Amino acid sequence: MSAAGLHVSSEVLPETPPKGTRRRISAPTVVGIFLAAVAVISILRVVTGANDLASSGALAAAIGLAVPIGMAGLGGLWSERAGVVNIGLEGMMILGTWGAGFFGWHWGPWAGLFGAVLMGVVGGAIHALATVVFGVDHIVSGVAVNIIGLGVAKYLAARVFTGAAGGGPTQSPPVADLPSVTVPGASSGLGTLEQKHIFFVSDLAGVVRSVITDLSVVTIIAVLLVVATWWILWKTAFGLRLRSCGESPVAAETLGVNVYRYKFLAVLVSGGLAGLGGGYLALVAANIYRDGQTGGRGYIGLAAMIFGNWRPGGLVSGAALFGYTDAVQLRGGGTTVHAMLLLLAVLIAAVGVWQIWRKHAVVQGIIALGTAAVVALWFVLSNTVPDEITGMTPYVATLLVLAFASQRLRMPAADGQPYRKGEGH
Amino acid sequence: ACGNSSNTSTSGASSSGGAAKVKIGMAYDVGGRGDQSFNDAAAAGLDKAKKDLGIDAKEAEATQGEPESAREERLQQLIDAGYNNVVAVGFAYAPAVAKIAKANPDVKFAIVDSTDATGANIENLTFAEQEGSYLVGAAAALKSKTGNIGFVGGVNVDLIKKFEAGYVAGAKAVNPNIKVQVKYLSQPPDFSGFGDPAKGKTAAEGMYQNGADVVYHAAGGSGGGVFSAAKAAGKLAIGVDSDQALTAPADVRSVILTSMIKKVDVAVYSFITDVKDNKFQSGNKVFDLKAGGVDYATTGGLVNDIKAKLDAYKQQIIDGKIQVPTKP
Amino acid sequence: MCTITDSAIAQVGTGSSQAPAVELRGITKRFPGVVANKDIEITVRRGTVHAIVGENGAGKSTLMKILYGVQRPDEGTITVDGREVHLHSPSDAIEAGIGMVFQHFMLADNLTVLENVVLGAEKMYGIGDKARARIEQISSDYGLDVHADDMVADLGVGKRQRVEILKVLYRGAKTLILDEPTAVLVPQEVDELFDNLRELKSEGLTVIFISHKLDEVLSVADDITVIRRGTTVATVDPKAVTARQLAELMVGSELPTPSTEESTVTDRPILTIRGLSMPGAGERPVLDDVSLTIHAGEVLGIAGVEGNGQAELVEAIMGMREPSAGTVELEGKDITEWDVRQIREAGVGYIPEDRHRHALLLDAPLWENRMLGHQTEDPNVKGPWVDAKGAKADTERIVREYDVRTPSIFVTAASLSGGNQQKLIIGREMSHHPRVLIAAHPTRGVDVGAQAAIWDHIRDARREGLAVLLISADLDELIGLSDTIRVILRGQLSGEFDPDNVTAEDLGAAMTGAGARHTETATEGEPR
Amino acid sequence: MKALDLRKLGLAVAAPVLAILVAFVVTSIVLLAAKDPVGAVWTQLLTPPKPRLVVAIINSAAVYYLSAIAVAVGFRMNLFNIGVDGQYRVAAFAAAVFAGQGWLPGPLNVLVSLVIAMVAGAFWAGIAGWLKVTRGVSEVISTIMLNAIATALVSFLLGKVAKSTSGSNVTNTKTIPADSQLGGFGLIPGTPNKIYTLILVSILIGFLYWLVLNKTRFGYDLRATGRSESAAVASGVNVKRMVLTAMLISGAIAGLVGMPLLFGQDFSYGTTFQPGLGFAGIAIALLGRNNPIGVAFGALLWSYLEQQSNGLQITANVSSQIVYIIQGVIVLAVVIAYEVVRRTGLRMEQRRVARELSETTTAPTPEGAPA
Ligand SMILES: Nc1ncnc2c1ncn2[C@@H]1O[C@H](COP(=O)(O)OP(=O)(O)OP(=O)(O)O)[C@@H](O)[C@H]1O
Ligand SMILES: Nc1ncnc2c1ncn2[C@@H]1O[C@H](COP(=O)(O)OP(=O)(O)OP(=O)(O)O)[C@@H](O)[C@H]1O
Ligand SMILES: [Mg+2]
Ligand SMILES: [Mg+2]
Repeated sequence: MSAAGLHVSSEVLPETPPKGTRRRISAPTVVGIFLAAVAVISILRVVTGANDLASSGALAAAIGLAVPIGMAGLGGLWSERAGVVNIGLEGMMILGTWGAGFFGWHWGPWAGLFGAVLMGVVGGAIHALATVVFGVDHIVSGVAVNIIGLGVAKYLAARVFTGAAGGGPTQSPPVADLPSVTVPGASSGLGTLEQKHIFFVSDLAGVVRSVITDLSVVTIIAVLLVVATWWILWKTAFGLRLRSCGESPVAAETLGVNVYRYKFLAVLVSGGLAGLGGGYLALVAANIYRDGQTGGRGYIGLAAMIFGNWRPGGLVSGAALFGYTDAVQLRGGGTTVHAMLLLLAVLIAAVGVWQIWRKHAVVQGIIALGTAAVVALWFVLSNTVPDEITGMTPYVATLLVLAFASQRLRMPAADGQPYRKGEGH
Repeated sequence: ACGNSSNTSTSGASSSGGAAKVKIGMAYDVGGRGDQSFNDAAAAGLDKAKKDLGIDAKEAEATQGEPESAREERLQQLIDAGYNNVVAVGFAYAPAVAKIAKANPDVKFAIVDSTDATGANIENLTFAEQEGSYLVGAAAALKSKTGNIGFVGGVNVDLIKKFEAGYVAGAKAVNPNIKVQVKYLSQPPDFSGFGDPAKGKTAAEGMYQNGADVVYHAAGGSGGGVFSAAKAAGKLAIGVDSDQALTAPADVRSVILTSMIKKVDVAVYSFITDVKDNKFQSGNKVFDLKAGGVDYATTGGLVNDIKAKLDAYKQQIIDGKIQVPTKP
Repeated sequence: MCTITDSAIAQVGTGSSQAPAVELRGITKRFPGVVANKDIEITVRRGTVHAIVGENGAGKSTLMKILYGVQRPDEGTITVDGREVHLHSPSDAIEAGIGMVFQHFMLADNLTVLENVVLGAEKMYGIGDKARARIEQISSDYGLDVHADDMVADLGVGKRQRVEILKVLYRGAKTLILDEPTAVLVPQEVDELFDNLRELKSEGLTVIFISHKLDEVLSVADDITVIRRGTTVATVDPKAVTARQLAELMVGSELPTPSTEESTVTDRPILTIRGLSMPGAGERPVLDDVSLTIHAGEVLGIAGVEGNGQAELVEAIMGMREPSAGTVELEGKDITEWDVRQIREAGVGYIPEDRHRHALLLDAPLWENRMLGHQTEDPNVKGPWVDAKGAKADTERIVREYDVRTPSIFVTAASLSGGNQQKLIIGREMSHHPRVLIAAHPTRGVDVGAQAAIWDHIRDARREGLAVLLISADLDELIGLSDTIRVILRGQLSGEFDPDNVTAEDLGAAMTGAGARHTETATEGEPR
Repeated sequence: MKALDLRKLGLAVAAPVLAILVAFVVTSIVLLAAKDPVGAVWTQLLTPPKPRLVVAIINSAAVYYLSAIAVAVGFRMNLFNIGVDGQYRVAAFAAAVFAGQGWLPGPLNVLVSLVIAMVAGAFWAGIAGWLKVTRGVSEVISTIMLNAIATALVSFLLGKVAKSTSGSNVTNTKTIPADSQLGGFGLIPGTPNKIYTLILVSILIGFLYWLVLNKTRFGYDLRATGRSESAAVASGVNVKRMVLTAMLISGAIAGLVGMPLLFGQDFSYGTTFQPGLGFAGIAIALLGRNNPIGVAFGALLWSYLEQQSNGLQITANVSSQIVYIIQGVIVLAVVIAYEVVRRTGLRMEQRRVARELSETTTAPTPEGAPA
């Protein structure tokens, strides 16, 4: 087994069109897609009356849930762009939560943030040592980092937090809050507008309001980090070298690039970002470290990154999709998710029609239409979704989007392949 | 019931002296001593017994996702180490207790929260969480101005549903038209809902923004998120297991209307005294309102104005005039 | 970091130093189980094209990698411009003014030409517009016809090679190493490349050039060094030797004379293709109504510039791709809908163009590679079970009969030199007595001796009624081996050429469309 | 040549020994840094386990083994099935519901339930496989998602079918009839505890895994696909079908993971059914390098550490969480050690060849020839 083929299969499968079909999404398109999404949700809200679908609260919660996932994903992006598969994000994130708790408790929340990054970097260093220096399989190392991260955090937590006021073996004492930002006048003004529930306008107001109300500095830092990542990786010589290590390390080597150095650095940054994601969980989403606080978000971050086709913009949309659907199900529970059933039915029906009409795939089309009818029937016959089921919303949504969106995922060509200097020419 | 006063060392080191010392082995559930919640409450009972009765104790805790054999082994090792009275904290221990109790008929067992393990040497310490929850439900309804309250459950298991059932019943008793928003954070066997403050916060925020003005949580460590959400929204929250107005971080204590106290410490303490006084009795011992096993907290004074009404409900339950449901 | 600019290049031309550009003394390099280089002695004069020839596995590539700092010699010294250098990494070599074009191109497919070129040399012109301008300038100066913002994945082989050369020029290298640069090029491209080399030479640059094509070597080189079994056996003057003498130097013994063959073509059609079409990514189809028939005992050669549909034709025949129209018949049976396995079991042998991707499991031992593609046939399996003993024994036989140079059949395929990998593949395919052989570039990268042997194997099988579809960039091979030749251009097949009276130049013209229209250049034949 | 073989043997032994040594040192350093009693910890971990613990270790290893083999099947063709966790839970639930009905007599009930578990596991994994071959969805994402979906779905269905008694606080499916409960083998003297009857399934699966992968055409195709998809396609492997088949097989084996627990211990599926077995399986498969024997050792080591660390709190007053650190470090140390040893071996070989060649320099053409 080697990590190399991890995601390769989907690309090499026959019948996929030849490589070279690249689509660049321009800025106006992004705005267009965004407005269209708001419009769709707005229609859904008006039709179903599930007001929480586009409330600023839901969106703010979505942001809150998306940031840690996004940071983990961004960490994955750095590492995998340099050719190191990072399944260890979860472990690095866990280390980050502990670092935030420990440093934050002793030296305040900003130190906590630093501690989170630092502990994440430690996790990254383990991964880098194993994969880059010793050249072992990336998956093995990542899995080991997950286990070690979990163990170190739990063990150290039990060691240092036990007996501290408000702390215990499984949680740190409380840490003070980090500042957050609200644009005063605009926020309340938009709030009023939002409450009017006017089609589209109120929804847009909700969106805008969610980003100018009580926005944590860490969220702002996270957004800046996404932009900075894009700029560094795609617009600087450093980034070019780093990416070349993920695309073709032997080629980079023959041009004098010290591949080890870039890979090592990338994995360290990766750990730092994942750690920051953990720090967000401990410092912003809560104000303590707790065992198991990450709840698998490192894996979700990895999924968001793959979802986003190893690009910053893509991973942000992956994290946002997940964060939004998770927020909506956590807040509105059955009724809001119930409203989404309608959207699902319409989407599946559209796919069915498209398949029959354009692709002449009658059988698949009929299956899709049938499925749509069942979902629609479910929508009509019930007025809520059982609570046990709502929890799966973000996961189902992610899967559906992946399954329906015609996708051409392409990971960095040498992602996951062990690299040894001077070999493989 | 809290860990802030307990000190770092577990009591193993302090075992010495008197030959007749009662020996207690404690097997905690996942999270263990210091979880600021359920396990800590049990630990408090043990600590009190140590102080008052001079017993000798040994503690061990479960790890997430361990095999059944690990729980059996834990109990057996405590016994092997000479701790011939064993308290198993949490319903997950039921099969293990049933098995090990059979193999060790001379050892006395207590199991918290479960009636599944039975035997001549097993005492079941169970609680009427629904009764305490009924009272805080009533308190929520009495305090709610919007006629809209919330319940955040950590993990969707039967135990937590008891909390929900009592809470809803209590609220409806006060206001039959009250709206109760209910959310569970995770589904078993994913127990992350007991330790994910971010999710607790998101769920509670949603409830407050949807009009709730009091939210009750039975979500262990995720409850911290519920309190933060209450504070941010300027609304109220209700704590669980221990008197959280005393144990929660100082800055959120002011939003805690009351707490549903589940006195695991009392139950554990009573088991230990029974053992010590040779009054051990097998079978189910229900810690309900009547027995003082559950209660609501008054710390902070926010319920002072409705205390009389709550106490009236309490009396009715004790008198059996109100039957609180255990299922939602 | 290399900061040599074109002004530095100019100086070299004028400041005619007496010291040789490169001197290799006593170079020895060992790999597990093999000594790749042993006491190599070479002197390369400045401003010359110096060719290095040798059999497969002779150690040429290894030597060049040592000179480029990719591998460290175990013994020996390297002197550049009279100064002894220690090359620990390619950066050291670049700094010493050495650049290398690897045979397996060192390009990142998913980066643009610009990114590939500036990588590692960002300090020279940055990674932005200045670099772009510089690239376009070099490209037009040397007529390379590459564009900075093209995606490398979209480029054909010839262009990729020119990107590689551009990379080296961009860094202002004074000594260029080209490892088998012509193996993938058609004659016109080879001519262009040689023109480029001469131009470089005239500017004072030194070129070290590896090739198996001895005619080319003789035409372009100023000096020729022959390596045999890891050690230098002679350095000769191209004017004083013939290709045949050179070949014998390489092999160390007399070459078998290629015998002129009687035609063995029968009138029994084996493989018949009718109206095969396949849509492309863009407007133009990659295969456009292709029809052909190959008879028992016939070799049908297909000439064409790479990327004109050869790969798709082969993959359509092999069942790896679905054509949109048309049929493929094997001895009258319609096999268009069959899958790869059925087709192979029906007796279609396959020598793919890209052996690393399609013909080998690089990390698997040779004997497991021997099974690949025939994992349902004797002697590899017995019913559903793998017959390891049979496969191993037969691998030993192939290694013997096809002269695969390997320490054992248990080493991984990756540890064989390219030519030896190819011999193993051919041995494997021929061992199953195919009725049709689809051979894409069967002797690419294979030395003259082995090439002759492979040809003999194909001829022998042909005599027994094998039908061969031969795709090759080596026009001499096509002409020498084929009974019929057809040219593929933009997915369409031309009429038939008779190999007895067609010349390489004629074919070259037809391949680029110049024969018909005289308007287009060779490079425009590359559709991607 | 004899000497060489000895050296080879030495190298083969060197890797695991080195790994365990490294894990030992690293863990000791962590313990020292945290000021925990190092000696007491090792004493606890290295004391030979009591008979009943031996049984627990073997039982737990039998379960882990199935999980690891399920993962390994995927790994052998470069499929990363993170979804074993969800698959075995779906399967255990389905089997428990069926077995609980007791429609069939004793052993037959067990057998049919095993089949149902395999089908359910294969179905759940098949969704990921199907999404991959038809929609190109990375199995890494889909199996992560399907794990979470399985949790919700099983929880929902459990709520529908379970009967719960008040005071129990556990939701379980109907207990399977006594004649379908498997008593186990009393192989270890000195304890009444039994080894799961269904350890036979683990052994059988391990054997089949070895047999099918290494000795059959199908296994060859599967491994070929894992090594080079493009070469496999050209050799006639239908890669899409292979991906789906591998996923189905992996899922079917995953479906068996919960069976020893179901029929040998819990007798029903409920909220306390052991979770997380799939993730342990990933680590163990990697630890055992996807080799059936290696994985068996990995599973034993894993459960040995787990069971032995259980007593740490009682005997050494140290948090048993340290075991995660040990396990993680061992996984890393093993692969690093193998890598280092492999490279050392290569270098030794190289030096040997050089020496042999220099001894025969006078011979005319040893160079370049196979040595
Ligand atoms: N990294 C390596 N590890 C092991 N053996 C190697 C390595 N590189 C080359 N060899 C071996 O060294 C010998 C010389 O190989 P080299 O590639 O230099 O030959 P070559 O002259 O380039 O052959 P060809 O004409 O086939 O390209 C071969 O036997 C090859 O198998
Ligand atoms: N690390 C390695 N381990 C084993 N074999 C290697 C290693 N590195 C290179 N080789 C092999 O040694 C041989 C020499 O490599 P090289 O890239 O020069 O190919 P080549 O001989 O030039 O092949 P071609 O004939 O296609 O040009 C190749 O077969 C290569 O796969
Ligand atoms: Mg070579
Ligand atoms: Mg070569």
